[in-house]
Amino acid sequence: MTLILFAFLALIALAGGLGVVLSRNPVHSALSLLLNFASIAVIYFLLHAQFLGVVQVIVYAGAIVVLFLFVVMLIGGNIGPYRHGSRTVTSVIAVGLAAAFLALVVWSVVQVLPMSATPVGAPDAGSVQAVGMALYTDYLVPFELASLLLLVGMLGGVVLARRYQPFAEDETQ
Amino acid sequence: MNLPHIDFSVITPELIVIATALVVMLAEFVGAHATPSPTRSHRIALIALLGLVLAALAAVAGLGRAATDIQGMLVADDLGRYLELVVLLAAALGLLLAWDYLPQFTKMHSEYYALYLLAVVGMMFMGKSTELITLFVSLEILSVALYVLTGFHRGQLAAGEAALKYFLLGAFSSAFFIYGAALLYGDTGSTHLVDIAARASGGFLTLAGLALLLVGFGFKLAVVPFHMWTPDVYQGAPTPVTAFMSVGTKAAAFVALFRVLQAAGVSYATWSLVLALLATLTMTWGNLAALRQSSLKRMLAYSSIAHAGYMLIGVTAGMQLGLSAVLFYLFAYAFMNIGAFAVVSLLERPGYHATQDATIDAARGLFARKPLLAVVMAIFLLSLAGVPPLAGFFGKLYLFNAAVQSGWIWLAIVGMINSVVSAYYYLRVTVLMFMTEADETSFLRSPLSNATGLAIAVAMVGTLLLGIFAGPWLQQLGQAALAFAGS
Amino acid sequence: MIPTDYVLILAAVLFTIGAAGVLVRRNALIIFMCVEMMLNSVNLTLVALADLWGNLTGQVFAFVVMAVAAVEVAVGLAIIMAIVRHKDTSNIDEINLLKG
Amino acid sequence: MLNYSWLILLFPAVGALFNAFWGRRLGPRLVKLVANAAVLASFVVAVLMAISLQALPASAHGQFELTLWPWIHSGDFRVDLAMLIDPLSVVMALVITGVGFVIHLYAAEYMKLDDEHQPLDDRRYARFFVYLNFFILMMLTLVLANNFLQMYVGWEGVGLASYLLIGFWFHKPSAADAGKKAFIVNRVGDFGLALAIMWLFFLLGRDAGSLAFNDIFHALDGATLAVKSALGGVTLLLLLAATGKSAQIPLFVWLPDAMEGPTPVSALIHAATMVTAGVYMIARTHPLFELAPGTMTIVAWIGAITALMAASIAMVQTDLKRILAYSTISQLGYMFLAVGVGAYAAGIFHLTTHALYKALLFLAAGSVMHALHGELNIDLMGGLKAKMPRTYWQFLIGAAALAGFPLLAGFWSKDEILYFTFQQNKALYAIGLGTAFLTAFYSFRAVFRAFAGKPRDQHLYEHAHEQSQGMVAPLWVLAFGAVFAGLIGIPAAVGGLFGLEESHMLEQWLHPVFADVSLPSLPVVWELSLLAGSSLVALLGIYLAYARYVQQAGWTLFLQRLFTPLQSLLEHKYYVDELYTAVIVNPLRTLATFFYRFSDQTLIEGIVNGLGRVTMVVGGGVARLQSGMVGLYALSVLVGVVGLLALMFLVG
Repeated sequence: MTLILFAFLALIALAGGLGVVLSRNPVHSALSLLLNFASIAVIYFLLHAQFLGVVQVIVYAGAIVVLFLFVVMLIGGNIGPYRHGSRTVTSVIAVGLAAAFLALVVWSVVQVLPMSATPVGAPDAGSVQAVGMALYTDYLVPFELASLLLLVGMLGGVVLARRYQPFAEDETQ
Repeated sequence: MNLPHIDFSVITPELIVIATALVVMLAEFVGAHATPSPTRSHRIALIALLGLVLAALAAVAGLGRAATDIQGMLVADDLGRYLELVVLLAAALGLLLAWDYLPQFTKMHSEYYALYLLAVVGMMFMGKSTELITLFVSLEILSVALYVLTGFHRGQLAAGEAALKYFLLGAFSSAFFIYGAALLYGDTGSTHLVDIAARASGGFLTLAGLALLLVGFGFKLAVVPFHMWTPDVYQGAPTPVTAFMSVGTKAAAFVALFRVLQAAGVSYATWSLVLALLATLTMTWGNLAALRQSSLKRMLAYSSIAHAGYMLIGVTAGMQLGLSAVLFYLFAYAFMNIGAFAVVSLLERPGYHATQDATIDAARGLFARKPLLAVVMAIFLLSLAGVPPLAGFFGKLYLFNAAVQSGWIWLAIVGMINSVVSAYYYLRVTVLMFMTEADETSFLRSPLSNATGLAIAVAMVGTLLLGIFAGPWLQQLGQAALAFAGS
Repeated sequence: MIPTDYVLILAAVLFTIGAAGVLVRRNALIIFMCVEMMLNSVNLTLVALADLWGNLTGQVFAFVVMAVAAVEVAVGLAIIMAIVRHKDTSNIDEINLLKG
Repeated sequence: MLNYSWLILLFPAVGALFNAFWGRRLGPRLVKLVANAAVLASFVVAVLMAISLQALPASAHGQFELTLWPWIHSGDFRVDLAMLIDPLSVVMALVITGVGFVIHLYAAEYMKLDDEHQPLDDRRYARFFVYLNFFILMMLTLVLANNFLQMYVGWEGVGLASYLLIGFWFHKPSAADAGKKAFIVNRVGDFGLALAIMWLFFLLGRDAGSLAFNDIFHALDGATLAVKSALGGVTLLLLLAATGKSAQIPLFVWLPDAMEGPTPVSALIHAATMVTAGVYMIARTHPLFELAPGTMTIVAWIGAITALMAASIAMVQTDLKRILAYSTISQLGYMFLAVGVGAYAAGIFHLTTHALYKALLFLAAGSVMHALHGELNIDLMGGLKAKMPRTYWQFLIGAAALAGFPLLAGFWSKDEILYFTFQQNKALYAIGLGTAFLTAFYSFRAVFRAFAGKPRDQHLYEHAHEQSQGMVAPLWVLAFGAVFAGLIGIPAAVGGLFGLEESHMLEQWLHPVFADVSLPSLPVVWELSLLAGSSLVALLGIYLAYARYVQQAGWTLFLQRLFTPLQSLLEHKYYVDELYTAVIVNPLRTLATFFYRFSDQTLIEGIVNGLGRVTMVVGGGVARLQSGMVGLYALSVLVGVVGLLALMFLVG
């Protein structure tokens, strides 16, 4: 039963992923991304990571994709023409390389983990309490560092979003 | 629930810099009605500089003490303390360069210095991380801060373009980095380097994880073929930022790379060969491309790619000799490279809507105009070229020596051929400075400010002193390397 | 119970699609979306491995990656906006002032 | 006293730094005072070093090592900044500082005018002396080093100084090109030296953890057969380095072009001192060469063939400084021949005398050049003797010494080389003797063409004038040396005639250094016959030059009167002269042109330029890949990712 559900979700995730890459319209890309994120959120629940599933929905679907959509709408008209064929050769090489990459990674994964390795995780391993506990005890350092990172992001946003005012003496070439 | 015991003395220097960053950030609100002015900017810069000096003192005070750690995630050993010193040195020199450079193009002084200090913190944490999640977050702190600093010159299209390229490619390679970390986690069930060292299977999963981590490191270190962003970003970014990141990022990434590779010691035979090939490719590519550059910053960018290649020789050579050689080289590189960038920043024409690049021609006849400055620049360039008895020479000597001692003779020879090739483009600039007359293409920003002058003086004294005291200094670093290799 | 391999392979495929997207698309926004997708598929890998090993490290890692992704989006979109305001395009092929 | 030997390095260093920082403000008078005083002080130190060296106890083997500074300590490996003071290095130091001082004196006057005969501005005047003092410092570092690494530093340092000074008239494209050529060609040699040092370290230095000459040579005693056979390769690399610095086949091409530098530079660096560094290096490392007889043979043959080839080219040159440049190459060939046959002391002897007379010739040529406002073509000169009598005599003395005129300096040293060559290989001896003949011929050709006869360019002649005392006077010192320096090396056979024991003072002096080398000797009669033979050949060469050029140029009044009694005989000789022109000069000229064209213009130039061009093209291609497109950059990253993964899997 879970396997069938997983297969279904996997298909949606793949479709979303392909949609991001192949859509001509950036809005469609963003919506496909949403589809991809949402299906992965559900997979998290299947993998006993309830907390992450919720966060995934809130952060990715709720914040990130919305932000993307917002920017797409804002600058929508300014996106240059999508020229077909001008980079066919590069694209073919790129896809070839990507396939090679996939093969190598999958091979290494499959070589080491025997097919159908069974997870040992407890059903409530990913509860809010368990993850919160881990974050505040064993993983306090990266958690605190992440707060520092958010500070950097905030400062960066302020710097980049503020309207640029050249100085008066700018005219002196 | 018991909160973990945390030994804050492990991260004293970092805490000092973080506190300074917060103070600098809040300085924005003190007297907010006052218009931004150079004086105000200098005051902020002074606070930041004091913070860096204090942090350096804290790092020095810790030297020689036994290694302590926080939950096995951050470690304070001598290797980490020397790394902090390199990063703080580079940061202080870069800050002195920004002193008068910054007010030329922006009013957001406290934001600049706060981001700058946070990038410093990221680098310091990165070099002290012994756990992959911590390592990754530190890496991101410095990366994101540097993306913004690169694009800080808002009026200039080149800066924006550089920031965009740096950001897109940086995020792209970060994805590979965490994928690698995830695979290593899959292999061992832990993200602690100690556990990875103990449990790594040495099989394909280990190798794949290591390879993908190397991609992330390779990107930060500007290793060919992950280097393509480097010339564009170094050229587009404000020169003080370029000077700082060319040294600081490399230092942090190299030390972190050593820590990761020590954990992956099982497969030394594999990764050392891979690194040797990368080193060869990187040195050669960087030096060849540098030959044809007309922009000084771009030339130094390609030269920094080549130097990353030289340092990779040290990484290939392994934990003890190689590590001390790389540490030595990082110090030498901090002095000579930032020194060179400092002089370059004086050759840039002010201008806000084009790339305000210093071309090689700007250096024409510098000797006739400012003999002392030309001599100093020549010292930096000759040191970069590896001419004895300057710091760069000993740096290369130790690197090649380490390679030879550990059996990588061909690699040392490749390195030597490369330094011969590189002499050409460094000398080309030197010749232009000394042997041509100034003409309309030459330029010099004047007057030379005290801060820039101080930075240049410190860099020059360092370049000379490291040459003279090469032996004793290397022994110091060697002890740190020995302690690390033995741990 | 979902076999871990299946999840890992799905994640690898998604990662590869994202990587290929970065290479073939020219709109900076879409490239960025592809990068986000790559990060997300790594998260999927991490969560699956956490399940496999029965510890929380993977989940914590994934949580941190989400924070990183959020920060990258904030800064990245700001950078893209700054360029678009300047240049009126987000086609990265037209953003090549710096080269050589 | 020897503990204070470091002063010899300190003085030029201080001089260079002082003039570098305050030269502009001091003005030319003080600049030249500082520079000259620095070199003079070094010379005094060198003399004191020579005196103190004799006072050393016998147990020291005439050697004194002075450690100045622990330089590189890396693990078990240590190199100190140290001086090796022994007879060989002291002789070199005396030549460098002694000849260097005279040339400094001359340059102080000469460099007041630039290459276009305009007053040289003070700043560049100061810069010139900064370079010159720097050169002295580096050259002393080279010869006084006690280890290979320090010698390498000096080796590179003199190369840098030479490069800067060749291009001193940088606004002339030819000067800039010449500087570049010298730099590139020398790089090939320097690379050989670097490789040789590394190899040596592995073979011999690793156990001792040292690159000091003494340690390396001590390690030779216990060396295995494999190590000893590898020395063949090491010595070949050292030889490559030596051919670069000393302008021997195949790396000689830069030296003639280097004449673009100011004349004092040509005299000091490209005749007297730097170019002899290769000879010095081989002499210094002779324990290695002694174990590689194959390389020794190659050294000797390279020396002999270079000597012959350069001498033949010198015969067809018309530029006075170029004649001297080829002559320098040729004389360096003799020195190589000497060290190649194991006669190290003879090589150093010739090095010393050559430094004196060739510096004299160059400086005299510089006086001529000044007098003629930069003109150096001997076809346009003639009759200068009347205008510049003192310069004429100086040049004549130099040329005679070069030609091997009996009893002058060059005669004794050249003859000693030929004496030892004769015992080793008759073919080499024949080449050496033939070259001696050519040498005599071309040196006097220059004398006659420039100073004798009627002026061929009246305009130039009108302007010519004797140079000021400041330039002329120092040359008498060198002229004295060119005449009498040979007396420090009178062969035992000749000394025996006058009842002198140990008449070869230089050989006695150098004995501690080359004690391990034994050379055969011939009966006194043989030795004296060889001496007579050399004298004859030299005189014959001078005479032929006279017959060819004085006669064909038409008689000057002076010579006409002098030679009136011989008129008919000379007229008779005219036919011989023609014959000589047809049989010897023309084929030789063809040969010389061939050598010149082939080696100078086609082969080496092609290789040097070709390599440079290929590198530049590849560099351009590499840079062009950097198209500014993010997509391409990301592609490059992915190529790296796949490459890394595949490589890891393949290797692992």
